[in-house]
Amino acid sequence: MELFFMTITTGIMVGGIYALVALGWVLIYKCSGVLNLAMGEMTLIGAYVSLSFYSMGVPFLLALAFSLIIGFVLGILTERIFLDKLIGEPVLTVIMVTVGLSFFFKGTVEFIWGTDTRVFDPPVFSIEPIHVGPLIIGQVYLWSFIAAMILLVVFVCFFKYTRWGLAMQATADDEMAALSVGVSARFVYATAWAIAFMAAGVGGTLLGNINGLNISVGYLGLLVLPAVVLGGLNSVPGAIVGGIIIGVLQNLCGAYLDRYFPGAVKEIAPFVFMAIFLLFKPYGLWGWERIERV
Amino acid sequence: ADIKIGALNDMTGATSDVGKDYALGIAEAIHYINDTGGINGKKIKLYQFDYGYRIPEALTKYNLFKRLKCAAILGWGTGDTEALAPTVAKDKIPYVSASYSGHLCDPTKTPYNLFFSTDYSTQSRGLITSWFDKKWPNNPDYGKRKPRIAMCYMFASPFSSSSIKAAKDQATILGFDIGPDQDVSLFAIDTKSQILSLKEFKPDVVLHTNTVMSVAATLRDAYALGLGADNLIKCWGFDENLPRLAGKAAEGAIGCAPWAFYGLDVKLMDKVVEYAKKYNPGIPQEKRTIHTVQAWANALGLAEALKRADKAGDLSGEGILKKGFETMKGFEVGLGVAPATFTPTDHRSQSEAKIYEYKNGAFTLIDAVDLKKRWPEKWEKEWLGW
Amino acid sequence: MSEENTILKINNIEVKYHEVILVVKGVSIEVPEGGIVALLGANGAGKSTTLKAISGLLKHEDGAVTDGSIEFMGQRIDKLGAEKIAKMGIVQVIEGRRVFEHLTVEQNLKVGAHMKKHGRSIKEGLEMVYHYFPRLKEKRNETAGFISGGEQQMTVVGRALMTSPKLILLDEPSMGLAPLLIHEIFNIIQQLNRDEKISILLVEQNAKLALNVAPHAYVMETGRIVMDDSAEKLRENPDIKDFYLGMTDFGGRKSFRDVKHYKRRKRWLA
Amino acid sequence: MSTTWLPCGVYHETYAQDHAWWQTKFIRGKMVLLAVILFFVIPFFADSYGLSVCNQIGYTILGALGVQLLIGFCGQVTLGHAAFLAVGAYTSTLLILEFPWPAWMMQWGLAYPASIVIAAFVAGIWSVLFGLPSARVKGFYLILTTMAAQFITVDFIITQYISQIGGRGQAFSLPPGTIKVGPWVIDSDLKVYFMMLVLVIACVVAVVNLLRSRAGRAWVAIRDNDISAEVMGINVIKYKLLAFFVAGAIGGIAGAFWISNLAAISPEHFPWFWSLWLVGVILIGGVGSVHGAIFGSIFMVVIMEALQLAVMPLADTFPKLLMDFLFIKEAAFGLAICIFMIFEPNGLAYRWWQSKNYFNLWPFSY
Amino acid sequence: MGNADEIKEGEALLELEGIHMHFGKVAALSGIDLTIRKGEIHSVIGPNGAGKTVMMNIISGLYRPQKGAIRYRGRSINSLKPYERAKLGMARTFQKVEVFGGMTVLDNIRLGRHVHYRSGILNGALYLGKTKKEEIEHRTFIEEEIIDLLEIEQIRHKPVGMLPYGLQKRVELGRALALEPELLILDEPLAGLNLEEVEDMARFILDVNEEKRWRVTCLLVEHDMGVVMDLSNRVFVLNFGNMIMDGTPEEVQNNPEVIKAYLGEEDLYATRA
Ligand SMILES: Nc1ncnc2c1ncn2[C@@H]1O[C@H](COP(=O)(O)OP(=O)(O)OP(=O)(O)O)[C@@H](O)[C@H]1O
Ligand SMILES: Nc1ncnc2c1ncn2[C@@H]1O[C@H](COP(=O)(O)OP(=O)(O)OP(=O)(O)O)[C@@H](O)[C@H]1O
Ligand SMILES: CC(C)C[C@H](N)C(=O)O
Ligand SMILES: [Mg+2]
Ligand SMILES: [Mg+2]
Repeated sequence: MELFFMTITTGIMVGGIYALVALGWVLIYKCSGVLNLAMGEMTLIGAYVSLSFYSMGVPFLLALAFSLIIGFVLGILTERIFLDKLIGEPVLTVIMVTVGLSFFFKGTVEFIWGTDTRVFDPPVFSIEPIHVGPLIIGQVYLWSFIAAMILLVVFVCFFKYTRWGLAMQATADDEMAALSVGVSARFVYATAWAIAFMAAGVGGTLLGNINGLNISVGYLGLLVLPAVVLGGLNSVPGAIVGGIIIGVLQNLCGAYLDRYFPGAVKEIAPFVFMAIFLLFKPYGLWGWERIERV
Repeated sequence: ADIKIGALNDMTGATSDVGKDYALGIAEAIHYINDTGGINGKKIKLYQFDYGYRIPEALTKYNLFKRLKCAAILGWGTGDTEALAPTVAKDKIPYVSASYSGHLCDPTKTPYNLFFSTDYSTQSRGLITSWFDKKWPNNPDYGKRKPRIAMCYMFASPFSSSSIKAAKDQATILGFDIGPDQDVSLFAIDTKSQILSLKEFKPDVVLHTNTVMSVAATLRDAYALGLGADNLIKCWGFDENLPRLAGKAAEGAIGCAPWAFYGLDVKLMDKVVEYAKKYNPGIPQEKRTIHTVQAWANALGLAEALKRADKAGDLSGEGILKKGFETMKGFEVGLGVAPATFTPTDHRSQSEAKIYEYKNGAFTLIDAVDLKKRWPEKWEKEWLGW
Repeated sequence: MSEENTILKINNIEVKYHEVILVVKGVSIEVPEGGIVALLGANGAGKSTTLKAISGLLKHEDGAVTDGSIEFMGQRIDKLGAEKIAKMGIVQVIEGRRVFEHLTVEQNLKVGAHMKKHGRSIKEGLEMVYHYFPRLKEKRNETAGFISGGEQQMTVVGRALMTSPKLILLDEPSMGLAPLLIHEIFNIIQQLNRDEKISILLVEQNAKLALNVAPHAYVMETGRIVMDDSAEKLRENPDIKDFYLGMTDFGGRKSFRDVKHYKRRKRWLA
Repeated sequence: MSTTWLPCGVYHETYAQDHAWWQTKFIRGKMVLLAVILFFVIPFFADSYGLSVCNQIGYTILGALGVQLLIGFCGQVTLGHAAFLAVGAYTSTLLILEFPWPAWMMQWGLAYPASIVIAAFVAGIWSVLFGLPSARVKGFYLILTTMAAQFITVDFIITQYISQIGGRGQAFSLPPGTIKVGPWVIDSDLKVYFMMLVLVIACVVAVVNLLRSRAGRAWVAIRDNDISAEVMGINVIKYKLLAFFVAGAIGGIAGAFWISNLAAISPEHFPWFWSLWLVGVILIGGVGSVHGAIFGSIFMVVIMEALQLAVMPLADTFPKLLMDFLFIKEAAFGLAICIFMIFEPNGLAYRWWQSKNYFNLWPFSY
Repeated sequence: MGNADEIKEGEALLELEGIHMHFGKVAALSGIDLTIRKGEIHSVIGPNGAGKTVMMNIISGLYRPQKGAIRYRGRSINSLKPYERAKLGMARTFQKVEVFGGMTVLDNIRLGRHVHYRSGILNGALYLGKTKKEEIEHRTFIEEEIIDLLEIEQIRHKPVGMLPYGLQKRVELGRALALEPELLILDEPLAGLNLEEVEDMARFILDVNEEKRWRVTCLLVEHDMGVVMDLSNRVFVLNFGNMIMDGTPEEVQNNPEVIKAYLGEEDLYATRA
């Protein structure tokens, strides 16, 4: 029983981080219909940036702020340099560019920071766990979860209460028509990428705090796919719920299925689960249905 | 004419945490050999590649070595070494690998695979035996019940799983309860769920056969979640970096190291340090580890074999094997490596497992288990080749 | 038309798609400030292409203006990006009912008002559109992708109005509308032109109505302007009569059942 | 961009002519020339390295064909094609290593060819299995189910279970001499090369034929507009699954072929990255054209090898440096893809189509 | 096509009975009865959003009505999938052109004949004997019957996506005809065409309806009154889900309700010349 509750809580906490990254991912999809396969590497960059600052002795929150700023800048740059030229090109092409980007980022990260695991030392959050009744929660998890939630709220508000929210959806639906009424697709994309970069960065940093940081943190970028699909590719709340569910699911599988199917169940479970889930809800929980009207 | 040697190393892959240092060691050792007269005057030309611990890459690089007509190869991973073993045997290219897998010690199966170290299986047997002798008796439950052991390794990795069968065999011989295996990836940085499910078994001791990175992660989580078992660690998980990565959690860890730790006062270590400083001044000394020493051991061993073969005037692969390695009887590499003996029927160069414990900031030799002495007939008949 | 009061000036532009397919070959059109100009022509003549060239949407289909120039209020725009051109006050109603399928009708209209900053004018805009198209008011909360073809057509025109433009490029506004509504639309066009002082470049297949609202019209054939005259003159032109107005030589209308099997297809030499 | 216009002044009298393989003498000439180069020039002038690169290309083409079929012609986005290559490869390997073939088949060297056929079939079925969701799941959501195919097949079933067949999760060794086709033992790049040629040509021809017959049209129709396709009497689900089968089968052939070139086969030969790579190949080559798959393969492989060679000279210099160069290489490759996509967003085949039309319509291009 | 139970001129070919269709709270159709007789041109008119297209979609099987029966040649087809209905000989065009943009005109039309092709996948891969013969047969048919009729020889090999709207409509018609349908459903085939093309289209529709060779029954949705009144044998007027009337063109023209709801006071033909 203890195992069960611990797994659930851990799941929710980690899920919070997934949710954050998933959100960034969804924004890009929402406005440009592009699957961003570079998300994982974006996470890495953000994480390493804040780690470097931190190990220079910058206080953690400040380091985090730095990585946010740099994420923002990189986001804009990426969009301006690579994706801007591709407005109006086939979506698959753009996706391929994100693949290219992922190699580019990965190579760069490895070049600058190498491949071995780095840890935030001295640890930002004390390694001593908090005891809540029967549960043992690592402080890292708790704080990560809280941080993730705060940022989620901020981002969501931005899109609820500015006219760009609507503009984004319009662009996603029919870029040409959107252009024709003066919606600046470029601006929309730029913001989306900037925010995605920032979200990814924070997500990476938090994850890095939990267990040290190396290239495999980039796996997060893959993991958000099931999360966003679960919620529906273009649904912001979907991303959040999806992220948390995947977090829990993953930990449950790790704890219970591992003994029956030895091996990397934990890694693939989300995908299997999603593949099945889609059969029942082909557009996730709240995704846009394709309009089949003639 | 130079003697060409290919080296396959992992500086970027799953095992780069230990691989980088080993790679540096190889390069430095070859420099040393060339500086000290090479192979009876012939210089060694080293082709060193990184293959990211990926078997496909290893295969392509192997083909490249063949095209370059390399006399011998200094390999790395178990996965690729074992995958290549049959091909190597066909091509008759001596393959001295950093994979100390017990599966590479049976000349009838893998005649051209050799290494200068205690093999993984022997290491694991040694570790378990030593813990059983030294630690178990101090346990309050001693005599009341059977000791409980569990093993953490990456199922899918031939390296990690290499010695598991042997380890379990040893545990049964000594009468352990064996718990559920836990799959811990070589990349693992989060092993909570594995530890949590281990907690239900309450092991007295856990055997880790991964590399230092994931071992460290496991120890950390075990500590954080209060698993409270002793830790036994195979050579590649037990080095100077372990304390750095695992912090408090590394205290009391027991591991097997067939060589002297970096910088200790043993034969040739001064050279190791000298060449490290000379060729890689950029890398601070405290970052250098036992893996450099391992590299030297293999390189020097190969060099010796080449010398002997060359004397015998036969530098063909077969020559290097028969007239080189298999003429070694109790050959002293130095570097704290036990004397190496290769016979046409047995490529286990040594039978002794040196057991260290990490206690308040230092690695101390606590035991040396010689399995050949202890279980002579099992050693001869049963334990060869797995 | 004299210089100062022309709002849009196209001097013989040339448009290529995919850098190989030349579809507009030296077209020149002028739209007077506050005027309505009709652009007639058979299918594939290049009308829509011309409009896209003006609004800058051409790039979006891998097309490009390879020669000539387009001036809007004395400023060259053929190199500008679509959204810049839109900001300058040109809005195109793209043919083929390009609504934002997943948004509701009202959201569609709101996107039209994207360039407006403050909420008041948005409200007014909505009022105006709903006043012109009451049917849309009923459907305001339906998903635009699911409403009927005609309703989508209204939405698109409405969305264009929301941008309160200086010049509207209308590509076949009457397409797929019921007779009643067609009259509606054309009245609206005239009103807009009269009340809101919006200049209009109108591409329309329904030549009769087009010539009723537009004092001046161009006729386009396979990428070239082949005629350019005042509505009255054109109405009298026998070719126009035959091919665009469908009059028999005795002015009456002929039944579609009597259309000859073999149809002589007249083409202007141009 | 499916068609090209005939050169000015060339017309066809009969429909048969219009359906013929090579429509003008010129094209026939080109084809013959190509054949000569492929079968005589390359084999006898390329060294074993050159040949191995060609084989790499051939393998990539076979893999990419299936992806092209699914994405380019049937509009079913897949990010898990490597799974089917893996199924093919492992089926064939296991059949060769474990299956008790009748002596005469071994003797006549029929075991491997037979295993290829079986591999194709198995892979096809496996692919259909993961194609089933496409009945309900559309667009990018399908990506997830195909990714599931990848992870379930390679990272789970093969890595965790199939690989255990040897006792531990390890690779299957295929030392030279294991694989025999008829009288020839496939142990040199040259032999592999010829086998590659045969298979690639066979598959390409088959795909091209399919595309200009009933099934192919149905696929493209589904890609362009599945609703009207159904209204025009196409059983959409059936044809989607058919596409998955054919794609999977070709993938299986690719995998089964590739083992002839490998000393050992491991799950690492079929990572998710490879699925991505294949998609990259068709995008760079051009979506929706068989040419695309071929151009793309050549381009990608050559680029990669070029970068390899760039690193080679540094091999014997400092490892640290060498290591960094690997990263630079990776980054450079990524950058290359981006830049290519930006300047050639519709792929090489599109450029090809464009220039071809330009010359065909010339001098009256417009 | 299962023309086993051949039916004669003027007999009911398609019958709708009490069709109810609503989406959420939007009632698109509420209790529609319609009978189409073989050989007729039967038009459906009504204001925008009346439910015409929905009706067509129900007939071709894209929507499943909540209530009501659909009978084709007296046999209920409620449960048939769209592609099965196509096999029975129903073809249609769409309000927004729904062509296969990436395929050539020829392939679009070939695809229309999909149900007539026989050769399987293996044959296809080899492209020998059977397939080859078949392809050429059908090609001949297409060239001589359809491309000729529609006068689209010169664009045969062009990708449809690049054709102007009007030609796309024409190709769509060709695709539908290629199926050699017994019932042809046309949803606004004239929208967006100029007079010249409207005349052509009208001509084609008449041809396929009258010529012995075709004898296609047509169900026509159109806003162009001129054409509707000239071509139709019967006109069905729909007003937001309810039938106003179903009668001859003359009756319809003089029905005040229709005029109020749809035509407007002005002269009928005002919309076209
Ligand atoms: N994206 C494109 N790529 C290639 N050719 C195109 C493209 N769009 C249009 N064309 C070609 O340009 C020519 C003119 O097209 P356009 O749509 O401008 O004609 P139009 O006058 O608008 O006809 P319609 O009245 O049907 O709208 C056509 O012959 C068409 O083949
Ligand atoms: N798939 C759908 N989901 C929701 N509502 C729908 C759907 N299809 C049609 N409707 C509703 O049914 C009504 C009738 O639509 P329909 O397209 O049949 O009108 P129509 O008679 O074709 O009009 P038009 O002449 O403009 O095409 C529309 O108001 C629309 O809101
Ligand atoms: C895992 C690494 C330390 C390489 C190791 N030599 C092996 O056997 O694979
Ligand atoms: Mg147009
Ligand atoms: Mg309609």
